[in-house]
Amino acid sequence: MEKVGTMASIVLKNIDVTFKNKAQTVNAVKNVSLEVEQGDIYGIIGYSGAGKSTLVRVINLLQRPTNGTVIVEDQELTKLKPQELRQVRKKIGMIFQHFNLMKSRTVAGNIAYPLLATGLSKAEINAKVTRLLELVDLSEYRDAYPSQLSGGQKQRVAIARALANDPQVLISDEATSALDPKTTKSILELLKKVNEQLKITIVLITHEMQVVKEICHNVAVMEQGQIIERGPVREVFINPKTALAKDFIETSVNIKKALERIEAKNSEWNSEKRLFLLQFAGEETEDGAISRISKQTGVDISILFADMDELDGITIGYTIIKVSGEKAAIEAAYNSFKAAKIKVETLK
Amino acid sequence: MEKVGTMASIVLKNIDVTFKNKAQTVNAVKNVSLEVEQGDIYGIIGYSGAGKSTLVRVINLLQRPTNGTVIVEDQELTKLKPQELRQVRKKIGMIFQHFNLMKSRTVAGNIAYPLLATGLSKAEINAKVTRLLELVDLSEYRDAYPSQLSGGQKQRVAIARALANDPQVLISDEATSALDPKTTKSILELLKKVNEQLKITIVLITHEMQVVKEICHNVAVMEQGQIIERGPVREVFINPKTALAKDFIETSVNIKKALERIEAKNSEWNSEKRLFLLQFAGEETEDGAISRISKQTGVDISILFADMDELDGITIGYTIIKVSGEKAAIEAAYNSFKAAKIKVETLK
Amino acid sequence: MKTEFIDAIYQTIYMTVVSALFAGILGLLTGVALVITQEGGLAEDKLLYNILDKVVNLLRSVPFIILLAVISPLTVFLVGTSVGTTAALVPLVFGIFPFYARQIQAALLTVDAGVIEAAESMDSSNLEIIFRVYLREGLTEIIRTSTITVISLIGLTTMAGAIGSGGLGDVAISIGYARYENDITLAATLVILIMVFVVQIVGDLLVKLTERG
Amino acid sequence: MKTEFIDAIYQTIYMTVVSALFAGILGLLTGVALVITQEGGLAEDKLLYNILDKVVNLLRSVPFIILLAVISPLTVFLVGTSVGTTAALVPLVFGIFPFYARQIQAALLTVDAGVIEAAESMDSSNLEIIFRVYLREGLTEIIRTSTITVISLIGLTTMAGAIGSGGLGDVAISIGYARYENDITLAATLVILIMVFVVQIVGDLLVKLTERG
Amino acid sequence: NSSKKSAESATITVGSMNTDYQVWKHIAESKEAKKLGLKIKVKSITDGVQLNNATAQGSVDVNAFQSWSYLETYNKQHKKTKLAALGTTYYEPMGLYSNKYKKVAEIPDGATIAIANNPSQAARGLLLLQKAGLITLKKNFDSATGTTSDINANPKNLKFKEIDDTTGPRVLKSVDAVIISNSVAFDGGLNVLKDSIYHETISKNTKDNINVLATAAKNKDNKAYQKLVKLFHSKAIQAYVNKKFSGTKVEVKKPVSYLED
Ligand SMILES: Nc1ncnc2c1ncn2[C@@H]1O[C@H](COP(=O)(O)OP(=O)(O)OP(=O)(O)O)[C@@H](O)[C@H]1O
Ligand SMILES: Nc1ncnc2c1ncn2[C@@H]1O[C@H](COP(=O)(O)OP(=O)(O)OP(=O)(O)O)[C@@H](O)[C@H]1O
Ligand SMILES: [Mg+2]
Ligand SMILES: [Mg+2]
Repeated sequence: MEKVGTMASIVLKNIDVTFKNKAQTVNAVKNVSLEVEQGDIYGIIGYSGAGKSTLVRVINLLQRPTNGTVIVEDQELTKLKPQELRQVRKKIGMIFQHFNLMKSRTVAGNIAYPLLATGLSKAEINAKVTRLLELVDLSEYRDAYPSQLSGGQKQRVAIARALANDPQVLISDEATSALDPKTTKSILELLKKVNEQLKITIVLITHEMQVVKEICHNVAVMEQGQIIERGPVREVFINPKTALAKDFIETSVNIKKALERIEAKNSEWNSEKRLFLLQFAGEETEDGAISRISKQTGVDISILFADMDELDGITIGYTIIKVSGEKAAIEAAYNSFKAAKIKVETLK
Repeated sequence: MEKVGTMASIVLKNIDVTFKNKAQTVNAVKNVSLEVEQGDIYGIIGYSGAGKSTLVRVINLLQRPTNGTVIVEDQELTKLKPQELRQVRKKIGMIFQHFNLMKSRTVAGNIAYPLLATGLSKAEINAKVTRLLELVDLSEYRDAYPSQLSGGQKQRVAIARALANDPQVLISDEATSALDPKTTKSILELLKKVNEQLKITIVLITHEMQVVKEICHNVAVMEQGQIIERGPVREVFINPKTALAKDFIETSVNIKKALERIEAKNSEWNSEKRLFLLQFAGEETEDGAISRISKQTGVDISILFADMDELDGITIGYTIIKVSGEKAAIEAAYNSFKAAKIKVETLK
Repeated sequence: MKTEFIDAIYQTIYMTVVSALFAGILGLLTGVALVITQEGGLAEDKLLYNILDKVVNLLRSVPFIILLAVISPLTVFLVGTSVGTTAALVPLVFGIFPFYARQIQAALLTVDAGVIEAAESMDSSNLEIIFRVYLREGLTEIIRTSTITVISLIGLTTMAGAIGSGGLGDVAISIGYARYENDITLAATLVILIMVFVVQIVGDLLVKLTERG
Repeated sequence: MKTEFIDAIYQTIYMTVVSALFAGILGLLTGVALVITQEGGLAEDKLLYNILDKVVNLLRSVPFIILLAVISPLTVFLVGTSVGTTAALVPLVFGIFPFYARQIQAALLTVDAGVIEAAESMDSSNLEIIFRVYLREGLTEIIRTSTITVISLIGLTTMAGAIGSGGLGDVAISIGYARYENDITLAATLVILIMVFVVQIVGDLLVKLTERG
Repeated sequence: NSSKKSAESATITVGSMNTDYQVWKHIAESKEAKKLGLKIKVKSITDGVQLNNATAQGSVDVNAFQSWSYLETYNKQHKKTKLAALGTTYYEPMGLYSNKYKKVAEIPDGATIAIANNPSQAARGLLLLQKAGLITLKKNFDSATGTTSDINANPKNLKFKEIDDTTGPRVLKSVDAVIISNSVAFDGGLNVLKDSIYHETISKNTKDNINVLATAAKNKDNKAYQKLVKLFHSKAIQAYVNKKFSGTKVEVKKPVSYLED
């Protein structure tokens, strides 16, 4: 057996998952290989039905793959005996898309569940549960039952439960999708914190690009059961290779929408009134390219749409600007943007 | 009985909802009054557990209020007999937070369900289901069962089902929260379309400000069972009155985060290097205020963060800029922004 | 002996099938009524619920042999005689349907409340909800439960020998058991066993066919 | 007569409680084993499942009166005699536990698969999942089902008179019914009815107490 | 050959149980029945109360299973729907059996004796025990409905266990002695004359235990039904009964009036 480098926390090799029904055969995951390094936060994005949930369920073997090898923390799960498998699973926390809370246990009882088998004393479990409840801001719901909770509250319980056992790997299947922005933010910060402080490896499915931007280091894009693109978040954002990744990024910043609107409103474009799409990806923005170029070339620049943010230390973003001035000045401005390493595209 | 104006599609008056348990009493909704006009798209936002789901469930009396009056399409539901209530419910479509699909029916069967009681022929039902399936992009899953669907696919089925009966009022409880951006977009467009073309009144719970911005005309902000702020989306966005609304907007555009980052990186601020927060709300942005003022006053402007978009016909947004130049020039720039009706705040 | 045995098989099948049919209808009706009239049910009705609940318990309290006697005027009224295979149908139905009603009640209570709610929001009438949601969504459970009930019913037919029902149970008891003809007991029990297995297998198969996760 | 009647009440309670206890344990074990060894279960085991499934069906196939006879060597071995109230316990346990096992099986199958999966992902051993998830999450259903079973068991005790079990059923049948003393039949049936109601009320109460939506 | 006759005489439904059912099954198919032009259908009904009810109500025409005393008990409780005896059939002695002891005298102090849980069998059993010298009964002991509470003296402190009388042979190993009626004992492979440690003899005292054919009171004079009595006592049938039951069913051919005094 090939020895796996110690850096990789999760290694999936040539994973296939096939669901067989009476009539139909669904290839939910097709020949996917994936390595997630220790301490990484790995995002998985893709449209609904792409196979994301199925893929991550393979990591702790909740879904046995039809084919392929699963190695977590240097142990080949697919070869372990049940007893051993449980030892490894202890290291993997999972937050389910549908919460999967136990309706017969209170919030505290649900969070305490994974601790029951650890040999901790009642008082210790209690203390830990109290801490976790504070963490997810549900202290006052300690004794409520799941049926009495709102959707977001349920999901927070699920998150606390997944963290209870101090996992080394945390798998999160759309853990924040039912949460309001504040809670989302606090949960993401929480995930970031456990990742940084405890070096927990996190695999995270999401459909919110904001989440990917905010906490992931690497990202994989899935389509029809396959990973069609992967890499550091910054690279994928700056230089998406597949149409799907582009689409995701574009929809996440709403450029298309803005474009349609702008085009609908401003109909007369000519050589002295142009529409540019600027794409920033680097230190250039800091230099105030727009104001500098406007001053240098004398053109007037209106910002019609802007979405700029920092990603992994580098500011990236899109801006749609209306540039008015003499034809030559506009051309000069175009070239100046280019020279400043800003991708510029003449839309009109 | 007080006669209700024909313009209001939904009128809730002094609604209270109290859940009584053995030990606890939860006031999930407290004295809420709400009017939603015919053809409106009304957003409801608020943190998890605020009472949003409970409130909208009152609209079709799935949740009988402890106190208060519910009037939908000019009929006081709280006074109707079951038979009459059903007639009104026919006009109200509902998309549930937890889908609530029937596991014993196929996708097509679930969507056809509300049509079974309408007297349509099999062929007509079939045709309608086919159209709805196309609408939510699930044609190939026609004969699948809910257990074979991914989370997002389930939600799309729920949406199609809610639309099947050509409702006059559509209630959507986080209908897009489990969806990827593309599907979210297409669903929102769909909602917008049915709203515009069929004049369907829509009440929509969401925690994504993006959704509110994109399709709502009015928005209500809930906290601890009460509506603490309400009004046209633009007004609430431009001029949030409550801390919660501000918080929502800020978290939605990520200013706080950007600020922290910027402050962490650029430490030396002085009279010749200032940090401004610009808040646009109006036609001003179109005039290219940044480039114009930069040219006029000679300052260099770097855009460190920008989030600008159109809302209900008016461009609004936040921009954080670094302004460098002579002290006087910076002061001039500050005043120019003010003169251009841009809210400007010196951060550093 | 051989034709008697074959007759007995036929009688057991006849009693099981016919009384299952009637008890099935009665039990379904009662079980559904219990679910929808209970507190928080679709058509909450304390009085009706209490009456049904008590009647079901009452019928379940009467020892079968006494039920046979108590019910015999009704049996005569319905089938014209108080003894024989057909006469056994009446006490069998009354002996098993209350049990089935409870089972149906338990089965329907497993249907997701959210789905019932969704149906309510889609302006379904109570009748529609019963047929299109409760009975359909609960189908797998109903089948499981019906399997248990039919097997119990087969057991019950073996006790109707007291009124001359005939059937395998009667053969096993009044010939095999009473005369110590172990072969006959064994043979009759075996045939009952086969019937039980067939019911179980068919039940399991239907469960598999209708189960949707 | 009065003390006999009180004895009979005591005997019925004794038979019901003791055999419920043993049948409860056996039935729970068997029901749980059926669920976890079935296809896709926690500890899938085709062979064991098939054996259990068949044994349960076998025991359910044997008419009770024959079970009384067939099992009597075991009864003698276990309690030293094949007649009397205590001797009735053995056939009662074997008469009811297979039924209870099926009920438990059905009850546990209503536990959400997602929750089982969550427990698996939290490194719970099968034993932990059985006790902390299946039996706990299924508790409400188990109680509902146990209520049905105990009531069936009370019914079954009325049939153990054949081996001198005593108890209310025996009084109702061998004194009230056979000697045409209708008052006694009525009184005995009434007491049985009260017992059934008590069981049902306690069951319903426990269901309410444990139900969590 | 007899088809012409059977057109006028309808089928007679005879309800019976245990060994009597076997006997009547045989009778129904016998040449003798055909000769008499009787078409008989035999039904096995294993519960005496039900069988009598069904007879009174008309679902069964004639029944053959009970003793005179059993019939009397029934009639006492059912004044409106009385049954009448058509005639006597046979007498079979009840016996006391034991696996452990060979003689009545051996039965020890505190022994457990199983008796039937139905009234006429129980009373009959107690009378047998009295006769065997094991107990004494109250003066006014009712030979049809007497119970253990009517025991006057029980010098050996015997304990009684009431069981379904058909389980008698099965509980032999569990108790010290069992009183078993003959048809049950016979089915269980026991010959009362040889295997019992004590048994009844025919006398005036036991005439209550003579078996009868019974029908609803209003059919008492039905000619066809009365033919059944004659049929039962025909030579061929008696030969069959004697052979089949090893002489344990002793023919009793008396008028009904013999029972009634
Ligand atoms: N148990 C199953 N049986 C059959 N098909 C299944 C099953 N589970 C999932 N699928 C199918 O596998 C595909 C992938 O499903 P999966 O749940 O992994 O999607 P996903 O990427 O998580 O989507 P979402 O974002 O909507 O949650 C889907 O087409 C789905 O229909
Ligand atoms: N059946 C119930 N019994 C008791 N309390 C309940 C019940 N349903 C809801 N609640 C409580 O009422 C409050 C409002 O719940 P609701 O579901 O309306 O919140 P929400 O605003 O929709 O939250 P989310 O965004 O998380 O879905 C919560 O505090 C919740 O705990
Ligand atoms: Mg998923
Ligand atoms: Mg909600």
